[in-house]
Amino acid sequence: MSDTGGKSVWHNIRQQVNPEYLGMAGVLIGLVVLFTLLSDHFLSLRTFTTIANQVPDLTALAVGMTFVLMIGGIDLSVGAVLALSGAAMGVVLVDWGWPLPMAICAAMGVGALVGFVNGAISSWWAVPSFIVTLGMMEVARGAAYRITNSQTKYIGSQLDVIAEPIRGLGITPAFLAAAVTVIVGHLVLTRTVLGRYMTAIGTNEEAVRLSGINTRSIKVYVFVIAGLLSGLGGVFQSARLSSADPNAGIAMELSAIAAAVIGGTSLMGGRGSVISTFFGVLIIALLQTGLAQVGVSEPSKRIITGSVIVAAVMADTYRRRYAAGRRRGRKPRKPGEA
Amino acid sequence: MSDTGGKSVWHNIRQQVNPEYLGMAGVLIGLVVLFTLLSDHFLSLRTFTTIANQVPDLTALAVGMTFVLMIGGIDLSVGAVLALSGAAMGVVLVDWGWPLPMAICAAMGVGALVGFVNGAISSWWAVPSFIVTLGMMEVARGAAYRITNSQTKYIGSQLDVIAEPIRGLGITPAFLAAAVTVIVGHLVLTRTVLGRYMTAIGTNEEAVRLSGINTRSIKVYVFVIAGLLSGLGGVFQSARLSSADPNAGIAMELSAIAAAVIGGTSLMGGRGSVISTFFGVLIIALLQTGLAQVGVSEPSKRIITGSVIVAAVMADTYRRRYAAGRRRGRKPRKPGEA
Amino acid sequence: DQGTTSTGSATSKGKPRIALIMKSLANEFFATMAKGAEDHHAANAHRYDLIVNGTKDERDLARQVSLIEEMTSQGCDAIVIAPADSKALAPACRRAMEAGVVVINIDNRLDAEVLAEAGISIPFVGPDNRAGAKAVGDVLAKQLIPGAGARVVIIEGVPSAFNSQQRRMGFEDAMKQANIEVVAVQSGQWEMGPANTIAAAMLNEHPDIDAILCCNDNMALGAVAAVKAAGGEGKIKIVGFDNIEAIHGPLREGLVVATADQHADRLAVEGIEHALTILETGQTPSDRETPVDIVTAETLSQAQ
Amino acid sequence: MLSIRSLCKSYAVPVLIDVDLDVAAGQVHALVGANGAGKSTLAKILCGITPFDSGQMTLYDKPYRPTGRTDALAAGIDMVHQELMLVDTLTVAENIHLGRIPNTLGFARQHSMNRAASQVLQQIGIGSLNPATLVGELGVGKKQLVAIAAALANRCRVLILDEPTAALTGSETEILFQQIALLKSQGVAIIYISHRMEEIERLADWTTVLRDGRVAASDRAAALPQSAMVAHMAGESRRMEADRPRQPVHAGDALRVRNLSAGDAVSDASFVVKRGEILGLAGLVGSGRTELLRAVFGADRADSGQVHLGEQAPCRYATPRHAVRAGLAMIAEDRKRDGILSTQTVRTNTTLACLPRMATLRSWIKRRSEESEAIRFVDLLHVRCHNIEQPIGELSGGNQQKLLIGRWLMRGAEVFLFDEPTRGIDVAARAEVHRLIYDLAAQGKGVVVVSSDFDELMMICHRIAVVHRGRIVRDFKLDEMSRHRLVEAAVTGSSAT
Ligand SMILES: Nc1ncnc2c1ncn2[C@@H]1O[C@H](COP(=O)(O)OP(=O)(O)OP(=O)(O)O)[C@@H](O)[C@H]1O
Ligand SMILES: Nc1ncnc2c1ncn2[C@@H]1O[C@H](COP(=O)(O)OP(=O)(O)OP(=O)(O)O)[C@@H](O)[C@H]1O
Ligand SMILES: [Mg+2]
Ligand SMILES: [Mg+2]
Repeated sequence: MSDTGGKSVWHNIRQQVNPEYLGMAGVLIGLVVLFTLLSDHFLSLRTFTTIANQVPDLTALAVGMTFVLMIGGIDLSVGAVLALSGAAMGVVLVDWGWPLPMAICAAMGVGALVGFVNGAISSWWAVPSFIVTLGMMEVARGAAYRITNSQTKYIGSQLDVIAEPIRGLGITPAFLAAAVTVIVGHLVLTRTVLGRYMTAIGTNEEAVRLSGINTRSIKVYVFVIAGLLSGLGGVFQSARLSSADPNAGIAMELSAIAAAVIGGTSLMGGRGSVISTFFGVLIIALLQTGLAQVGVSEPSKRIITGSVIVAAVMADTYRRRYAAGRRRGRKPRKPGEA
Repeated sequence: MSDTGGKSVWHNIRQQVNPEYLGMAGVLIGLVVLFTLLSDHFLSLRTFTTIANQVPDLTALAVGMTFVLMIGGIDLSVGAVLALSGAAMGVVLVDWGWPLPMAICAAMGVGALVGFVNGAISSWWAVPSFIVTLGMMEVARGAAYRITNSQTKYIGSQLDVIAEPIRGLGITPAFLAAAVTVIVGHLVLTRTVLGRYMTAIGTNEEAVRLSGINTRSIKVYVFVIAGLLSGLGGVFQSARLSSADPNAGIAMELSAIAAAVIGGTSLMGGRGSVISTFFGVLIIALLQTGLAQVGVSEPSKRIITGSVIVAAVMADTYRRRYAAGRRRGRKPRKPGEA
Repeated sequence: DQGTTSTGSATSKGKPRIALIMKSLANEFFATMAKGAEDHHAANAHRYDLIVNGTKDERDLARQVSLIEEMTSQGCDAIVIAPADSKALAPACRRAMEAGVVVINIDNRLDAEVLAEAGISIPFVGPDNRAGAKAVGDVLAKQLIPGAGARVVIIEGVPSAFNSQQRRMGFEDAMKQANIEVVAVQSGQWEMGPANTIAAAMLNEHPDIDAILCCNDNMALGAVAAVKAAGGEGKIKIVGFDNIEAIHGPLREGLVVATADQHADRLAVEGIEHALTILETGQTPSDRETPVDIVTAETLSQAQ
Repeated sequence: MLSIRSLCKSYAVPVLIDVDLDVAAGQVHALVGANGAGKSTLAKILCGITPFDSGQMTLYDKPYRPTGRTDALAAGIDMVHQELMLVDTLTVAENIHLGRIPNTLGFARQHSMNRAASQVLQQIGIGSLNPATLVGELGVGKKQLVAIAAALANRCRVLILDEPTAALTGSETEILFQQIALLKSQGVAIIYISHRMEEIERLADWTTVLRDGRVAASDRAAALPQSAMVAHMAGESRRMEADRPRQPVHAGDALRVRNLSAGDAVSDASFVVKRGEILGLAGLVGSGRTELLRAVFGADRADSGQVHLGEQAPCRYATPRHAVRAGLAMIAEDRKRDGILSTQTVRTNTTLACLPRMATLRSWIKRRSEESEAIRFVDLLHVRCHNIEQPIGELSGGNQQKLLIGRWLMRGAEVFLFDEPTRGIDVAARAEVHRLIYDLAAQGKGVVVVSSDFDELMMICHRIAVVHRGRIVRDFKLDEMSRHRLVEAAVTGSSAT
């Protein structure tokens, strides 16, 4: 297997480090260089810990979204569910005086429940998940307003254990938890039977069903997981802001989808990676922070963000096609997604 | 063919009137009855003309969306393009002093241009249209802010020819134009070769390509048409507001998608009807107006709207499955949408 | 024409119907406003009927126009509106007035020029956002060492929103007067999360700033979290606007210096009373400016 | 008229190497070869679908180098694809005219299109099919006929038929052959690809055998008898057809199906399979064989009737999962739609049905044991692939089919339902599939085989039941079987002999 020691080590690294990650890391480094040139204060440890502490909520949502996209579904309700579960946590903490761990469970429980409804309707009734979760987005948002009376709830320092940077480290427990979520998500997707079934369902659901696998309940699980993670996102966000805001997470589903797709997850299902999604999250967060730090005007921010997202996906498509071409001497046969 | 005169007439009507429309009309009538019971002031001609005059912009967007969905794509930028083209119209009318017809052309031209970019990137670069148009949504919105300096441009009475109700009729020229759009859209989809190819591309692009058709340019056309119609939507909305608002149409893409899907258009492509989409638009508008007239609280509005959208699609799924079951004794083998 | 007949039929039943049209009820300010109106209605149920509506989104002009049309078409006698835009709503208001509906403008003043162009005048009841923001800015300025090169940043709302522009200008007025430099202005979209991201980035870019001025309290809460995360508690002062419930905690904790109370609940009530006066007496009372009160930790403890 | 010189094409490995081929007008040129020999690739290159690496092609003495499908169509080259390339949501007529729908100012001329379509359908013997039917409502066999009709409707100079009869039964095949004869007489050149040697012997004027991308033999058909073709195809590693195992005599019933009805495709069907018995289901296209198997397996809902598996209580399986749990396995007819996960690896595809068995706590996949199992089956079934990490979509159809059988062998079951298990499979692989079926029978499993090839059924089955309009009309024992009787029962549905 090994010709010379050196070659084999190099080969090993190339084998271990997915070339996909290298591409994404390249984009990240490119952005860092760009912003360093544009702003004197960008390149500092502070900036990176700031970014790290901003991402836990989006990370949780994006991991859940990756799962849902894997099975060929979509979940537009994640942002609203984040708000709803954050609101639920605010209410049980502040108004009912529950202890923190139970409040966290409540938040995640609410998320899981909503996810279950999404999954049940979309898989048992065979209603496209796009539309089920679009409706759920409205319902969850309405419920969030209702339980908070449309008021932001200030929670205060109770949540600091989650969102206060760890001394000497600069990053928060929330970030560590998000990182663990990413790793667990990655292992679930690549190493477990559930993950395999998810990939298979996203590729050809009928074939999986005819292999004697209960595809419907797997789809329900996946939506429940996405809901749970949205709940977790709600916890992270409420902790970061010390408040529960029923308006939280508006349009965040789009960022989560963008993160997953930038990371190479297919919207048609069957292809995706949680680690790559995390890179996508970092790219989006870096862009947001960098542009704010440079002080770009609002219109330009929008134009730049939009263009970078498309450019990143275009680059990824190109890389993929090129890689496929090198491996097989031609472009892949799979018909393109419209 | 006819046993008795009566039976044959009935049979003819059943043949002519698509059962799909009957279902949707049923939902509409149900909503009218409901709101009539809930509000003394609902059932009046005024209410219906009011609703009719509100829908042109959403109708234009939803027709374009139906086209895009037919080919298995999606266009998330329609709301932002509506704002951008409205803004463009405002600028050329107010600042540059162009005459109205030219301003309308400018608005639609801007829409078509954006649509072209969407189509070109998504079909020639094979980037999923979801992500291209997501990026474009940001870019177009940013551009709308930029050209208006983030301020609403008051246009004034110049646009009244479009949005002022016609005397004695109560409905506006804009509504008539929207109705014409629906009819033309329906004919294009069902009667023309382009429409047939759109359906085919949404079902099995590979097969269409193999029969020697340039599927890519058809896809580009479709996005251009959607852009054009978004531009038209921008004209309608600006006319109704007598102003160009760079914040117009936020989240309107979701309403347009919801309208199309309520109308039975498949998100996977290959199945859809412009007329049904128009029914979807009416259902959404009726719901909005009815809830406002009843004076339902804002959170409840959200919850009800979300639930009704999902319920409508569930009912449609059920109807479709039942119809298929009766006709062929079993559900179609095609794998369900996730 | 049709409009007057339907209005006629409504009034013939006795009680006038008043529609309150606001911006987003998702915003606590308007939720409070709605509650004030509903409480007032509960106490005066014999005098009028009330329909409260808002839009889904702060910025949704089209929906507000639709609401005016819908309320007109269902024969309301008066519309009390907090317009989402100072110009674009004028033609719709004119159409409503032509249909015989009494229109009262609250909260955010419709543009005088456009009203003149439309040939109408609409009574206004509401606060002066700019003056209120200036007052808040003045409180802050007193706490910063004057003249010693103090530097501040502003987080504005949605840049196209009239309120946001007024408040930003009020803040800028105050800072200019106190000779304090505004080093950056960015938009937090009225929301907590985005404001938090923006504030964190601004703290990185301008580590030496002394204060953050936010155009609403939600964004102030986002800024508070950013300051905490950056370890700048006590060093960096924050002000907000609106006096929502949630800001009281940080105010008491000294994390926020001041906010402004526009008395949303009273605003709606004043507007409704205005409308009732016109409907009952036929006389148009003059415009009324409602007060803006400054809320600080002291005023809170006094209130208790 | 069409000549090809030293054509080369490679993907990761060379697929076509120095291929020379000459096709004359009015001639049927048969192209044979094992699965993965490169037949379809060659056909696709001729049609401008796949680009080639090097070589020359001339058409009527003019250089021919198609850059796309349109070039080929303009040059008069059309093709019936191996995989069905039809649009389910369009009508039969629209599919037949796809790419050249008659129109006035962009508006389709529905009536003239339907009329023209009717004519072509008549030609290939399905004149009863309404051209306004949606193609999605047809079964595979009918779809295949529609695809052929589409090619016939397009007047061309070279027609490539890539395994057109794989889903057809005897009578439809006859009609197709008549059409081919007609085209020949009109001077059309036909390239005919098939794994059915009898067809080649009947039709071909000239035969070319491909082996591993090279031309192994090319000669007048008369000079290449069946045995010679097979020898050239398989090279040295030729595997012979095994002998069918003995029919079990006293074995118990493995599967009893009683009065099963499902929709209008299956009505009141009953049959029994003994342990160790191979039961064939014969019938015409659209007779409901597929539907019957699907209803037994729970893939479609059965409305009434009972399924008895071994000693288990009679029931109707609500989902395939229930059926699989009970001990049924089904190898579906439409490989692409119901079988493979085309973008996933050979490994994933093979282990799909019994993954929990290779996982710690039924959830954490033991990568090693998964790999070794996959490799074991790839070797066992002689699957040709680079390695087990290759996407299955890149394999030839025959190899895909073997892996799908492997999926169920790995899982194990008491009764195996095979729906067209040898469709599109080369002679050698067919023999292997037969051997696999025999092995199952020898182990005492019940086996049901649906095939459109009556000769194949007569060769491998112990008993053949004939399906007509969703009903089992006759049962032929080993000694009663004859092609003539089978066809008669399938066509007329009469239960008399
Ligand atoms: N898109 C592709 N990518 C990589 N390899 C391919 C691709 N298409 C075909 N191949 C390989 O090329 C070889 C020839 O395939 P081809 O489909 O031409 O075989 P065939 O002779 O038609 O076989 P069959 O009888 O099974 O249809 C096979 O080894 C196959 O794996
Ligand atoms: N997807 C489908 N939707 C509706 N009807 C179908 C579908 N597939 C098959 N049918 C109908 O069911 C009947 C039985 O088809 P089935 O596929 O079982 O036949 P078969 O005997 O297996 O023949 P073949 O597979 O060769 O077409 C036919 O009349 C066919 O038209
Ligand atoms: Mg082939
Ligand atoms: Mg079949």
